[in-house]
Amino acid sequence: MAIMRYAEALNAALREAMTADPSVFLFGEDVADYGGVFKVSRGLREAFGDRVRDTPISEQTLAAMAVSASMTGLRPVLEIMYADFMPLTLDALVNQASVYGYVWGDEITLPFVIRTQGGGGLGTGAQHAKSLDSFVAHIPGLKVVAPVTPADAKGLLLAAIQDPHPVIVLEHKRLYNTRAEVPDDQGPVPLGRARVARDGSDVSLIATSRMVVEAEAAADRLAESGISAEVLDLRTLRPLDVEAIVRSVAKTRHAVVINEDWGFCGYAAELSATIMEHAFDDLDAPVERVATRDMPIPFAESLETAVIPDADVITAAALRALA
Amino acid sequence: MAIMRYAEALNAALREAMTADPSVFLFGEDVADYGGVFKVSRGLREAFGDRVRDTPISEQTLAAMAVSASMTGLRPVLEIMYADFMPLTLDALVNQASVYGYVWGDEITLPFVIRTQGGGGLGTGAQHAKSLDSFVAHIPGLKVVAPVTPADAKGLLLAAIQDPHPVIVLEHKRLYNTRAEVPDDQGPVPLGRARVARDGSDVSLIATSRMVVEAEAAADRLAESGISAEVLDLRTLRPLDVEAIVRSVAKTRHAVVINEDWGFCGYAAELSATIMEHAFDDLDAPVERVATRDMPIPFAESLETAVIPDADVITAAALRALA
Amino acid sequence: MTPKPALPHNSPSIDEHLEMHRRMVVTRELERQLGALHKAGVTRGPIHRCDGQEAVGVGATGALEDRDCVTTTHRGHAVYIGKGLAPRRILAEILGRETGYNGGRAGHMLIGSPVHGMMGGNAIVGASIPAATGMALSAQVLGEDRIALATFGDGAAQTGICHESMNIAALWKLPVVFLLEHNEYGLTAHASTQSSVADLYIRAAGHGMPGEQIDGNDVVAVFQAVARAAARARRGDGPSLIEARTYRMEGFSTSDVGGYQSDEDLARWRARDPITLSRAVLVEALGEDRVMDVERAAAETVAAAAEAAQADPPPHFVPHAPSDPRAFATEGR
Amino acid sequence: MTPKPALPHNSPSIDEHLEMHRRMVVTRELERQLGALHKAGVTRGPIHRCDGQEAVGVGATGALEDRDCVTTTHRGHAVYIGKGLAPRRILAEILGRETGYNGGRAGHMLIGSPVHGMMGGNAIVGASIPAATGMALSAQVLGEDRIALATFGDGAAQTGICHESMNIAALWKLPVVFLLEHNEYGLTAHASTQSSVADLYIRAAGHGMPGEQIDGNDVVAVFQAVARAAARARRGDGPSLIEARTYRMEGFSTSDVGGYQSDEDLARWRARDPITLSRAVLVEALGEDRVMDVERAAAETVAAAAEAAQADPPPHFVPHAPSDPRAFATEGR
Ligand SMILES: Cc1ncc(C[n+]2csc(CCOP(=O)(O)OP(=O)(O)O)c2C)c(N)n1
Ligand SMILES: Cc1ncc(C[n+]2csc(CCOP(=O)(O)OP(=O)(O)O)c2C)c(N)n1
Ligand SMILES: [Mg+2]
Ligand SMILES: [Mg+2]
Repeated sequence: MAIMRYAEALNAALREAMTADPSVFLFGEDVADYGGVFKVSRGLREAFGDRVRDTPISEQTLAAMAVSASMTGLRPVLEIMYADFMPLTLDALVNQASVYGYVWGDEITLPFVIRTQGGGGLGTGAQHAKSLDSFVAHIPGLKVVAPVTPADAKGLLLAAIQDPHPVIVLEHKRLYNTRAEVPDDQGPVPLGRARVARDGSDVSLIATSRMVVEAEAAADRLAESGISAEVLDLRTLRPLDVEAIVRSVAKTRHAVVINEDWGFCGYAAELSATIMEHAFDDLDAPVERVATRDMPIPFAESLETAVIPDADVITAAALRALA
Repeated sequence: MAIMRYAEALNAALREAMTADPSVFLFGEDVADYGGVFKVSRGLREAFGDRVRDTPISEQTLAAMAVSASMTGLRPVLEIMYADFMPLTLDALVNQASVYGYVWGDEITLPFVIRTQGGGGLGTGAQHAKSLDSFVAHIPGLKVVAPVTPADAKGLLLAAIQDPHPVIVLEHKRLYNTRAEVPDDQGPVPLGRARVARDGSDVSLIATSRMVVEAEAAADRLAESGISAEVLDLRTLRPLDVEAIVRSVAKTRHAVVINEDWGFCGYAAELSATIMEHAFDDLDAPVERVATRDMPIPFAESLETAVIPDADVITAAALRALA
Repeated sequence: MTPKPALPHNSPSIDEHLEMHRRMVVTRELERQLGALHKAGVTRGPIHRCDGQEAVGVGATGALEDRDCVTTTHRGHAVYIGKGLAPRRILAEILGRETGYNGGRAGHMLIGSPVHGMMGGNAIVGASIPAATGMALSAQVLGEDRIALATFGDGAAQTGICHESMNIAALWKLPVVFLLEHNEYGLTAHASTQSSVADLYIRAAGHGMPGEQIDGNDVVAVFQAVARAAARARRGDGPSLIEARTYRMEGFSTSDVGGYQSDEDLARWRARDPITLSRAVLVEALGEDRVMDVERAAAETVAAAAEAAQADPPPHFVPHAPSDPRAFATEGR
Repeated sequence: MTPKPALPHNSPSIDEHLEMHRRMVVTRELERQLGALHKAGVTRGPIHRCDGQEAVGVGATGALEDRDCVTTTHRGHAVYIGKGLAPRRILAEILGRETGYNGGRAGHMLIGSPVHGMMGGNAIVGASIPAATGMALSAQVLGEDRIALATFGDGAAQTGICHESMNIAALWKLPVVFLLEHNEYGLTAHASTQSSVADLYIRAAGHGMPGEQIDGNDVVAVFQAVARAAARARRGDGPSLIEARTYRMEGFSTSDVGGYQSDEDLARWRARDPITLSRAVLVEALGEDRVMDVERAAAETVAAAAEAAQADPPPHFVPHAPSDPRAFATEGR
């Protein structure tokens, strides 16, 4: 058992996957010689040579190439530097990968991975701080994961690379330097299974990505008021572990859903609708939705903190749900 | 009062707007000499010359140009031939229009319109039949409308062109040839106001775009079983007329939300979440969500009809809600 | 097609030419059948014909190996036939039958048959270009001796992904051939309203790759140019751009009401019909009977295929498990 | 800047040169202040310096009229200063203060001041290119006598939108100037790993527009080239591509750990520092005292601006009404 940074755990997954399977290929802007702007691919160019490549700034084409290369034997892992640039990949995802995975479904597989990172809080401005989760979670045929712990970062990325279908890995810029234990033999974490980050009985805080960290902080605060909050880390955004959600809500009868993308038509809306459909009778109060304010993310700290949700906002939502 | 086709009503709006305001500029693929593949811009090249232009196939740049031209005095109306190509415009919308509308908000306006059309049912295949409503409805600073009647087609497009903010107009390929009365003096229809397409008291069928037509057919069927269904045509997807929804649900206590985009993380999810938040106590049963099956749209008729919702599916959902 | 000699050859043998001729006729007949079926109201959705352009798709695929991958556009019939797909299953797919190459899921514009290296028609203009580029990347990284060929139109040449793909392919010396099928129109708009330059092959220089313009109505010329470019790609010397000049004789699609193509242009190009040009050479070499027999057999094959395909059953709907957004339904516990 | 003579002039007067020199010094000083503030831990997010590249943004904007629109990148300080923005309000924006050009909403990469025709930094690589193209379209359609200029990097030149924009601009003869600031790097990757060709101006030929390569460290050369291209655009003759060769002396941004730029390259380019080059010419013409006075005053202005900006208050949060997705909240009844 080693203590690892989240970025190191991702690096370990890439290294293991590339060692085990010569068809795994890594590409993206600055991923090779520099090792990635978040250092996730550090050392891989040295270890795997031309299987790790720096690319021109051509996200649209790179994504389309990942799709087609994956249909012809390669297992491409493409890094899109910021989730804000994911719109440039959407044609490749919604009009290519999704479509071919269905129309030729039995004759091909599409084992490619796109890794990207989103999230605000570091003053990177409106074009480098978004979490555009719902754009990808909306697309048939894709899987979408968002690891929070270093162990899951390693395990979900390993599983993503092994999966025969496209997987989008949503990392978070504020998690790369977090540290925690990663079992030495950490293998793939099954896609589609949520993780109970904390047991509780009064309210379910159902969260994704770094919002799990904020939800845990909120649970601490709620505990001070004698409220027992369960924190569910969804880990996989698509396919969604509906059972885990229903199990938790059936127990607590109150839910707060939390996602760092915008709320309107966002991933948090899906969570609320899912609970509506699968656990309506279990609810004692309407589900509270917590998300980034529906507006661009401002630069200045005093503005950005007012826009991106945190433990305070989650705590308040939980108290409303329980009121 | 004249009977007009939906496409003619749109044409009338464009003609009026271009006559009234010399800064209105129309561009897109095949919109000029040919008058648009759906004939919406027929005759406008002849009437307005170089203010109507055919373009190269460069959706990404055209959308970005619409954004920036609108900040410097033009009122561009861009036609994107199929909603399936809207992913190519998303960088311009989510990273440009949305952002500049906020960071420079007081110093500029962004009076551009993107018209596109979505929807299935005509055997156009997986890359030409989607309704990617949620991609645009998710973006702060945009407005999104989806007219169903010819009168609203004219009125909403007029309002869209006059609006100082970006407006996305979602038309439907199966509506262009529908006919109905359009008042001679049909002016702009205010954005953000739903329309009660049919009064009812037992269940609210809350729908968008051509799904309103299917909902009305479902209401007919339900009426045969003595069930009074209210049909709400949202008309504007963003900003959403929450009041109209709440008013209807408070009356009927049962709701079906219907949208032709995919369900998961789609616009219908937002509607369900909105009802959760604003009318939970009014509900006697969980909101039923009706949407296109979460999979690519197949070509063959026997497959496509199994994927896109119709009056049967809506009727069944209403009966489930009332069960 | 007869097996290729071990060394790349740059001109088709006379047998190869005859086979390409047959494929052009099959394509033409297949589209005639589709035209008639459309008129009879038994097709669904738009259909894009390549009448008058058959030499491009057929000549190009004729110069490839079976294992090579090809991507094409919404107007891909010649490429489907050139890659060896069966008319019966193409027609069945276009008619939405269970027996179609993709069980009626794909329809006219998305036909793919990975076993044939036919990696898809594509109804997103330009998308065939990065698609082939990615397939070339996979061949390069995996060290496999296969190349990829993208066919795309003069309209598609204006898309950003065309430029991005060429840059990446040239930078990495990917084994890909860019075959630009210039038929003077993108939908109903003439190339002069879409492209800032009349000759598109010159853009190759901006990516440091060879570019040439050829007669796209001469199936042998197309074969030769693609064979050269393919050999270059196979040698590891990287991509090439070939601009094949041709002309679209039919409207854009079955939905096109036409009227914007000049009679003079149509007459001029009709005189240069690729099948007529090819026939003249073959008749000279092999005699009229041999050529006519091949043409007749081709037409009969297609007519039979059309009849059979129409009798085929429509597909039954099956949900697509990998698209299911909810885990419990797809994965179980 | 002194008002321009009625006819476009292709060389700066000595006063104009001195003013451009001053602006280069202001830019350099502003970035030195930012560097120091970053070290002191009082900045937020990444900051991209244009040390050694000041001549490009300053020379280009020097050749424009006030009403002309300019778009730039994440590395736009020279352009902000060149377009006449005040250092105090630039610094305040970068420090996230209420008094910044955009009230702290924009930050370092998105500063815009429409009244100055400064239509934004842009942190999406390549986005400045269609942005300027669209502004040129609006000038053309509205019949307004203004042009637009896009500055963008060698990395941005590889994006599809660069190609699409050039095609459209050339096709429609839009009044736009494409100024490619080639500093040899895109982030940490050398141009040779990103571009299939070493000289990017040659791509202009693929769009039938003039392209030229110039010394981007010579502020007068930049002024002259942009003045020519601007005059052409204003005449209605369409766009031009100018590739200004320069070199990035600092790392990619404040987050860059460096180490990939060679000492020889750095030394070679340091010897060609644009301020040093410009100073030599001016000292020759105007005498050392005059030039030094201007430089000293520039440094003092910036130092005072930095101090003032730091004392400015942070902004108060106000929700953005037009973004509200719910009608009743924004529109009322
Ligand atoms: C991205 C995209 N934009 C627009 C269209 C609509 N469209 C279909 S074909 C076509 C013209 C294509 O022209 P070209 O590439 O020359 O091919 P051709 O039809 O001449 O074979 C257009 C605009 C599309 N399918 N995809
Ligand atoms: C679409 C997009 N992709 C990637 C990035 C990340 N990124 C920021 S700057 C940069 C390099 C840009 O290089 P260049 O255009 O040469 O500009 P320079 O930094 O040299 O001024 C990259 C890749 C981005 N901001 N936008
Ligand atoms: Mg064409
Ligand atoms: Mg650069």
